[in-house]
This record gives sequence, C-alpha cells and structure tokens, in this order.
Amino acid sequence: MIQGFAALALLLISFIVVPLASLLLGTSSQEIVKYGLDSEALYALYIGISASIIATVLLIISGVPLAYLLTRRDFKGRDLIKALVDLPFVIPHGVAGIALLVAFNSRTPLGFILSNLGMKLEDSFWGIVSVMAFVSVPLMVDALIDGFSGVDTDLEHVARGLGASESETFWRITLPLASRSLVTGSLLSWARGMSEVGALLIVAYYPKSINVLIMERFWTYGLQVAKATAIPLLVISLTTFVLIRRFSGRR
Amino acid sequence: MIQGFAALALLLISFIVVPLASLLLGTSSQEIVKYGLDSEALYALYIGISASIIATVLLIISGVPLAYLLTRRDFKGRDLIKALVDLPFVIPHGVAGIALLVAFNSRTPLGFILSNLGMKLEDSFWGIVSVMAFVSVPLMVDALIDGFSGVDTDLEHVARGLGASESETFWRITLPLASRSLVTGSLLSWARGMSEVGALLIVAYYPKSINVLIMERFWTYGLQVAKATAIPLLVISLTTFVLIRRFSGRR
Amino acid sequence: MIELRDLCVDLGEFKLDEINLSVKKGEYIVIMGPSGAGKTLLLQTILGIVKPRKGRVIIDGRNATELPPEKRNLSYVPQNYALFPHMTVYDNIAFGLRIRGYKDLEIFSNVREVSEIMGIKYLLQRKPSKLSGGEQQRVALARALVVEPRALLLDEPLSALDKVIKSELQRFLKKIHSKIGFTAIHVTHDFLEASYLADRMAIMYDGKIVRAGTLDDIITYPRDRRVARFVGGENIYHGKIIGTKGGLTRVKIGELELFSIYNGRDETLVMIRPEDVYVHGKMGSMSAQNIFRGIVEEIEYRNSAYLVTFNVKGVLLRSVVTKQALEELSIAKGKKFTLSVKAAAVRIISS
Amino acid sequence: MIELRDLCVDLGEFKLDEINLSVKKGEYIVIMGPSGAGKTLLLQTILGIVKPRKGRVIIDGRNATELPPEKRNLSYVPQNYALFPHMTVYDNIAFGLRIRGYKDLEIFSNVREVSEIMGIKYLLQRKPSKLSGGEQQRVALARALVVEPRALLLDEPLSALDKVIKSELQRFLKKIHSKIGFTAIHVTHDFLEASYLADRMAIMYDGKIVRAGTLDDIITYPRDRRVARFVGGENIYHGKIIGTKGGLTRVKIGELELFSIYNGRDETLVMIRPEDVYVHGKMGSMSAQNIFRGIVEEIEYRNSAYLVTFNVKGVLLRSVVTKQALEELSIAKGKKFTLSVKAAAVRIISS
Repeated sequence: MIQGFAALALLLISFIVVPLASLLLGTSSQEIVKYGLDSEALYALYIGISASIIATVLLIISGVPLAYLLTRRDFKGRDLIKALVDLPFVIPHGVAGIALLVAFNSRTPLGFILSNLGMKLEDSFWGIVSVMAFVSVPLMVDALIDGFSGVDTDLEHVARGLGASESETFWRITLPLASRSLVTGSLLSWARGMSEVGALLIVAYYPKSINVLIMERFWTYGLQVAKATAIPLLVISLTTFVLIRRFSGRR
Repeated sequence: MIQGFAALALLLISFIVVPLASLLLGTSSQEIVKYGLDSEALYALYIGISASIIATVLLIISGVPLAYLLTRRDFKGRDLIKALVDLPFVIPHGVAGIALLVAFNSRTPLGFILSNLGMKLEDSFWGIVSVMAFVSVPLMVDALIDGFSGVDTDLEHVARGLGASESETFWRITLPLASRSLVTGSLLSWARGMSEVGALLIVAYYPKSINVLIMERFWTYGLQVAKATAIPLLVISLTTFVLIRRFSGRR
Repeated sequence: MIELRDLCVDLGEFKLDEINLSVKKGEYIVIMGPSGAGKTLLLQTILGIVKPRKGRVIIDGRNATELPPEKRNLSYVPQNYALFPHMTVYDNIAFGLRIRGYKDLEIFSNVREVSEIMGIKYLLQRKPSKLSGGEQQRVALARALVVEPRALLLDEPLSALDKVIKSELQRFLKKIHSKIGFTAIHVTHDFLEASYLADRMAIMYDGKIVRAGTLDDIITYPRDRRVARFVGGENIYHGKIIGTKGGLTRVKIGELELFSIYNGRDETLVMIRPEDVYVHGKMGSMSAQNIFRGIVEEIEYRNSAYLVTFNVKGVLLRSVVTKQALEELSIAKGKKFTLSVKAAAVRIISS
Repeated sequence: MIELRDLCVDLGEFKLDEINLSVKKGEYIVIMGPSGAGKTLLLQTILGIVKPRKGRVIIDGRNATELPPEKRNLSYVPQNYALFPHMTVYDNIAFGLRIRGYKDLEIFSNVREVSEIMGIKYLLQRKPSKLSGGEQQRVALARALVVEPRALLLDEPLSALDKVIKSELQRFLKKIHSKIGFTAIHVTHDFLEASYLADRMAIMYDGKIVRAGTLDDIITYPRDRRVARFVGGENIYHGKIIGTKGGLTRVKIGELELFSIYNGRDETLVMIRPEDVYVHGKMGSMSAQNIFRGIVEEIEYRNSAYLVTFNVKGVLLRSVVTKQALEELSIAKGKKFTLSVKAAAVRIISS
C-alpha cells in the first residue's frame, strides 16, 4: 500500500513544484530587469504593496476587537457572526468585486458619502484597499480567534483576581500573548491581498496594481513578458510565506 | 473598552454583509432569469461545476495518500513537503496561471505528451481542471491532515495488535474515522475551485466557465448584467458554505 | 470572612445549587468532590468570573455579588498555576502590586520579602517555562500572597504532580499556611490531600454541598452513601433494623447481628470503617458491644499497612492491620480471630 | 513467554536503555515508574509499533523483533481503551476475529462467550460513546482477550478513573486474570495499583529497569533511593557505617545507633519502612535487635490508619499505627513509647 501511496503523493507534490520551478528557473535575469523592474512595474508593485498594507492595518484595528469578543463573550448570534466572517472564503472573486461595486459605488448613498470624503471606490486606490480587505477578513479574524483562544483564560482570571480590570488584562496579558497570531494574521492577510486579481479587475483596474499589470501584459504582449513581470511578485509572495511559517510556528 | 470594541467589530461585520446583501437583494428575479439562467450562463455554470468536481476527485485520489504519509510516517523532508502543500495559498492568482502555462503548455515536452493524450492545457476543459486543482491543493490536504491527525493512533495500534495489517487498518479504521474531514476537504476544495477567476483568465478563457463569463459580461455589458449573471453562482457558493460548516462541525 | 448564601449558578452542564458556606478568617477550607461536581465553578463564582443566578457572595460583611473580580481582592491559584509566560518570575509576583500603583521600591521590597518566605529568591529572573512544577507552585503562591488578599482560591493545586513532589508540596502548603495564616478555599478530588490540609472540609455532589465539617465529623458520620464511599469507607452493607435493646439499636446484616448507637428506619445502609474493626489474639478486656469470630479470607498490602478481609457468618468485613499485629497475632489466610466493633462505630446511614 | 533482551530504543525525548525482562506464561507483570520513564514506549516496542535500535523481542521462543504488530498476536489495551468509535460493542469485540477470517457463526459464539465472562452481554448493540468508563474497560478487555493473544499489554488502564470506580475495576481485573489466566504486561505509575495486581513488578527510571522482583522483594529491599521513595518509603536517612558487632552492621543516623543485617560502605542511605517500626505499650518479649524510646511529635490520619511521627534522639521516625493501637496504647502527642525495629528492617541502600 505504502508504495502506491508514495507514488500518488509524489505526483501531487510535483504538480505544485514543477510550475513554480519552471517559472522561476525559466526566466532570464535580463527579462526580469526589463519587464519586472521597469518603472511601470515598480509603480504597480508599490500600489499593490501599499494598498495591501493599509488593508491589513484596517483589519487589525477592526479584527482585534471582533476576535476578542468572539472568544471572550458569549452572546446570541455569536456562531452566526463567526460564520459571516468566513464568508469571503467561498465568494467567487469576480462576484466579490461585483458585490463591493454594487454596495459602495459612488452612486449609492454610502458610496456618495465616501467619495466626497475622497474615498471613491471605482478605479481608485481605496477601491484596491477595499477589495484586499474584503478577501482577507477571514484570514485575519481566524488567526486572531486562534490566538485569543490559545490564551488560557485562567491567566486572565488570575490577573483579574490580582486587581486588573478587563481592559488592563487585555493589554497586559491577552494581547501580548496573542501577538504571534497577530503577526501571522497580518502576514496572511497581507499575502492574500497581494494575491487577488479577479475582484480588482472589476472594482479598480486603475491605478494599475501589479496583479492587474501582469494580466494586462499577458493579454497585450503574451506569456514571455507576463512571466518576467510576475517574478518579483512571486518572490515577494514566497518570502512572505516563509515568514508566515516562521511566525505561526510552522504550518 | 467593550463598547468601543463592539463598534469596531460591527463595522467589520457590515463590511462583509452589506455588499453581499446589496447584491442578493438588489437584483430582480426577471434579471436573474434573463442573464443568470440563459443558455450561455447555464453552460458556463455546467463547465465550472463539472471542472471543479473533477479537480476535487483528482485531489482526493492524490491528497488522501499524501496526507496519510504526512501524518503517519516520519521521514526526512516531511516539514518541507507540508510547506510546499500550502504554497498555492500565497501565489497570486494570475501568477499561478502563468506558472501552469509555462510548465504545461503544449510546446513543453510534458505538455506535448498531455495534449496528445487529449489533455491540452491552453483554453481547454483540462486547463480549467488544472487551475482549479492547483489552487485547491492546500484546502484538501490540510483538511485531510487535520482529519488523520484527529484519529487517535492508539486505535490503529489496537487494530494492528488484533491482527490487522497497515492497509486493513487504514481502510477499516483510519479512513472511516476521517470521513468527515474528507467531506469537508472536498467541499472546501470544490468551493475554492468555483471561486477562482484570475488564473482561468490566463490559462483557459475558453471553454467559458461561469467565472470568466461574469467578467466578460461586466466588461461588455456593465454592472447590471454582470450582477444578474453572478447571482446563481453566489447562491451555489453560499449553499456550499452552509454544507461545509455543517460537516466540519462549525469551525 | 467569606460567606456564600443560597448560591445558585447554571453554566451549561455545570451548576451550583443552593450553596451555603462560611469561611472564617485564617481558616483553611477544602472542598472535595468528584469531577463534574461543580468545584471549579464554585471558585469562579466566588472570584467573580461567573455571576450567580441567585444568592449572594459576602466578603468581610459586604455584599460582593455584583463586584467585578478586580474589586474583590481574592487571589486565584488555578490547577496549572497560570504563571504569566511572557514575564519573569519577578514581574509575575510584582503584577498585582504594579496594578495597584505601588512604587518600584515598594514593589522591590515586597517581592523580596515574599520570595524569601517562599524560598524562591534564586528564581526571580527566570521565565516560568524554565521552572519545575514545585517551583511554579511556589511562585504562584508568592504572586497570590504578595497582594495580601482576603482569601486564596486554590483549584486542585496538587493534582497533575508526581506522588513524591505532591506530598512535599502538601507539607509546604501546610507550613506556609501555619506561618502566614491566610484564608484559603482549596478545591480537590483527593480525600487524602483534603484530610491532610483542611481545618474544615465540604463535600460536593452535583452542584450541592452534601456534607461539611471537620475530618472527624465526616469520617465518623458521613450521613450519605456517596460521602461514605468518597472518604474511603470499605465496609458498607444493606442492613435491617430489628429492634432496640439496652438503649442500642439492633441491626442485622445478612446473618450478622450488631448493636449500634445510631437510630434508623427499617431498611438501611450500615457502614463500619476498616479502622474500627479491631482484631484480638486472646479474649481480654473488651469494651466493645459487638464481639464475634471471623475467618481470614484475604490479606492485601495497602499503603504500609494491610487490609485483612474477614468472613463473619458470610459477611465480608475488612479491617486495617499493621505488620506488627500481623506478626504478633500470626494472622494468615484461613485462621479464625476474635473481632470487636464498638456500637459507636456501626454507622447507620439512612439516605 | 515474552523475553526482552538488551532492548534499546531512541525516540525523541524518550528512550529505552538495555531493557531485560522475561514474562512467563500466565504471569501478571506490572511495570511502574514516573511519567517520562519510558513505560509506554516499552509497551509499544513489545507490540511492534516501535522498532528497537538494538536488542531482541522474543515471543514464545521465536525472535519477533522484525515482525510487524499484526504477526505478534499481542493485544494492546491503551489508557483510553481506544474502542473503535464507529462500531458497536459487538463489532469492536468481533474485529480481531473478522480479520482472522472467522465465519459469522464462530464469531457470534466467541463474542457471546467472552461477553458473558465480562458481564457485558447487555451492551453488545451499543456504541462506545454510550458506555461508562467501567463498561469501556470491560469491552476493551473482551476485545483483547477474544483473540486469545499471547499476552495483554495494558497501558495505565486504571488511571483517569474515579477512585471508587478504579478500585472496583482493579478487583475485576484481578478476578478475570485468576479466572482466565492470561499473560499480562501492565504499565502504571501507581504503586498501590501495582502492589494489588502484580505477580511480579519492575520499576523504570529514565528508560532503565532499575529494580524487578515481587512486591516483597522490592519493598523490603529497594536497593535505590528513587525506588525506595517510589514504593512509599517514608523514613529515609543519611547514615554512617561505624562497624560490625555479632555479625550485624552498626549504622549511625545522627545520634541514633542501629543494627542492620545488611552491609554497606562508609556513608550510606538507610531506610526503615513505617510498617517496620513497632510501638509497644510495656516491655514484653521483643525479638527485635533495635529497641529505643521515642516521643510522639505528630499524628496524621492516612487511609484508614494513622501515621505517627516519633522523635528518637532528634531523628524523626514514622510508624503506621491502627486506630485500635492508638486507643489501646493511648498514643498522644508528647507521650513516650518504646519502639522496636528488627535488624532485618534497617535497609542499607548504597547507590
């Protein structure tokens, strides 16, 4: 049995490794410099990276409270909210873009207010941020739920008994002990933002982020140019991946 | 502290709920019938659904052995393989498509063999299957790893002592007890396949699967038509989501 | 002083049902019971983590039922000690003082003092993960005691420890208590631990305190079959009250007739503790009201003593015997001995 | 018959180091040791789940070291019983027979027979999750015994159980063993459990068997301080050999001088088990070589008996005393008594 198992397992591993290796090894450094690091590509990288960072920061600010409440408070509808958080996992990417556009485009009341505040959704930097935040919600919140669940509530009970209020306990005990999960969640959420393209093609083609640029170059110039353009992004993703595994203690 | 936390948490939840609700509630049934259930859309749904099912079946066949080996055998490089399995998580979707195309297009030796076997990658049904399988690998394998890890090895040891070989033990004890995880993994992997669009736009625009069709209609006819086309897919995704949560015993 | 009045709590599968208990200043109370009896829940309710559905928690005469935990001044010592893993031992002990806004110098001298008492001065700069189980317990006690709490709430502080370390820590706990004289509410499922440490004990079943009192009160008159079994009663029988004679109750167990000083109804349970069955070599002066002959059926070694099972008219009666007695009386399987049991040792348990 | 010869295993933080042990047919062997000693690893190596780095496992005279578990015919009963949760009790018990290709009718009659012996016929159609701890243990034993294994490997089958249930199951295990006479290798950290069940026992520390023998062998002469502590030695002292006299060794503990039948070097450890310290009311005929007076310092209740601490010239000596003796001799704090210890009970442990 084990030999057969090993053969099938090897097949699956190759299916992941071969494409990535072909892409990384099959591109010359001249091509990478020419198409992957030209000013348009660098600007698109900058847009992608900065939008994803901002999306992640927004998710930290709103996700930490949500995850804390979900792990420390027992309230009606808690299970429903836990489910809602995971919804973006299964929403097809294009559909997610359409949903954001339907809800927040500048002709909707909410979108109107936001666009007057300089946060227009369509073809804008804030549109990119919204898309990235939307798809990353479950990653951030689930990592934080794991983190807060991993903090023994007895530690908090002891702290309370020693005179610390709930908020003192949160800042001195709970959050510091969940900090690894916060880092993991942030990296995951940042990486997920950087990987999205389907929803971006709908909500914010412009300003051109790196993912959109890769698609555009594939359609305009073909595989050769697109693959060179993709290399720097792939390297960034792989680096993030290594960091994620380090901080989450492997996995 | 708790009031502030609750406010921020509510903001995040609305950010998920409002777009999906707007999309579902803001589309009339006439529109859905006209654009979401016309023959082109139904055919595209059929393509998407069947490709995703086949991708999932292939992942079961190769993922079960891989996950079993990863949880039951201690070998050099096991941690590396566990890491490789998770790689598709962080690969930007467009880049994943490009990588698959670079490795398996019909001008590469491997792609040449495959296309002679009727499994050409570019703009073909098998291309769709490949893309969907690639992005779903971590979901399937991680679910199975969870499942197999959850089976107490003492059960297997007892069975071995009672005279069952490793393969008898696998089929009679281990796999039956991991069956929930197999179902969860399959649903997750199927749903992930159904959600992909970026890589499809690169590898297999044709035959037009539902995700590609939604993009095309958005670019050609605009938001109104695209959103109606998206509704059936969204409903399917939400149903799958409910099933996943049922089988994974809420997660 | 801590008083619990009619405390009722419902929390999923656990509950507390009309708990009444008062703990005097300096007293060491141990609450026993099997797992699932609600012992931890009781501590959490006293601490203020869990709000009761009904009833009151009164601390030093003041109704504390609605106070949050941080206003109660009770130190909690959970089973795993819950040392803050991201702080050194010093910072762990200093935590409560820092929260109270003490100055660094005061904190320093307080931590020093308590670490000296606990014998953990050499540990102050270490992280909790580097400590042994015994060291962790001492640190947890130091952290709990340095804030001079109204009471210590200890949740199974000795389980999950090796037998040898456990008995060392038990002695340490007793020593520290007699030295500092803190008030303690200690929860355990181990009767031996309780009998060693407790000034007074209470036994819980299904969220209720079914028996409270001193060790002597409880082992001599458990009042309830579960309590009898819990505190190690070995000889428990179904009996029948058949009358009275000379102010004593006559009770029959199978063919064996015994006198008891207790009263009871018709059908009843009868308990005789193994330490109350005396074995005699020759007829001497015996003050006991129940004297009969028994044949040795089995001899088991148990904890530096022997548990000898006698067959008395078909009734199996266990007696604790020392090695010395085993030798002096030449007790062996099949031999016959005179046994005596006082009427006061034949407990009638009507439940 | 199972023989282990020079067995060495390395598995992460656990190891086995030159294990030698032989278990006769029908023998009940208990292996004791603190957690982390390698007890479970030893069972897994015998079962064949773990391959040894060196040494051999010989089953009924045949080298089984390279055999996979399914060819060894050893039944494993792990701590949690590991009943197959997706099968009924009947299918659990039938599992081994089905694997062996028995016909349905044979399976039926075999399962019936073993369930009758175990008293679990009424459970056959239930799922394991519906069973109590005691029922689970019986089912696990039935499943293990129905295939008539060469030996049963039991891994802490009684820990994680309530005290009361635990002692019931202990008795059941002993009864079944004397009825069926299977060979058993039973692992535990509980000395009381071991002393109740074992024909012979072995004590493990750090992957080594440091002492093996009968209960008597081990408690009377543990040979090693850790073993002495493990088997409940209370009186362990640093002593000094000061010579011999009349064929006996003279050993000094503080100011107290004792005779021992054992030999030893200069500085040594001396152990006197609490059951070997006899207390006398009046001078009578005493055969013991060591007779001295001691003052009662403390009396502790322990497990239906009393542990009395005597101060003898500054040395604290604990003795087990029954309630009967406590009364008859009027033992109380501060009173003085004559104590005797045989020269054979003064163990010299040179380690």
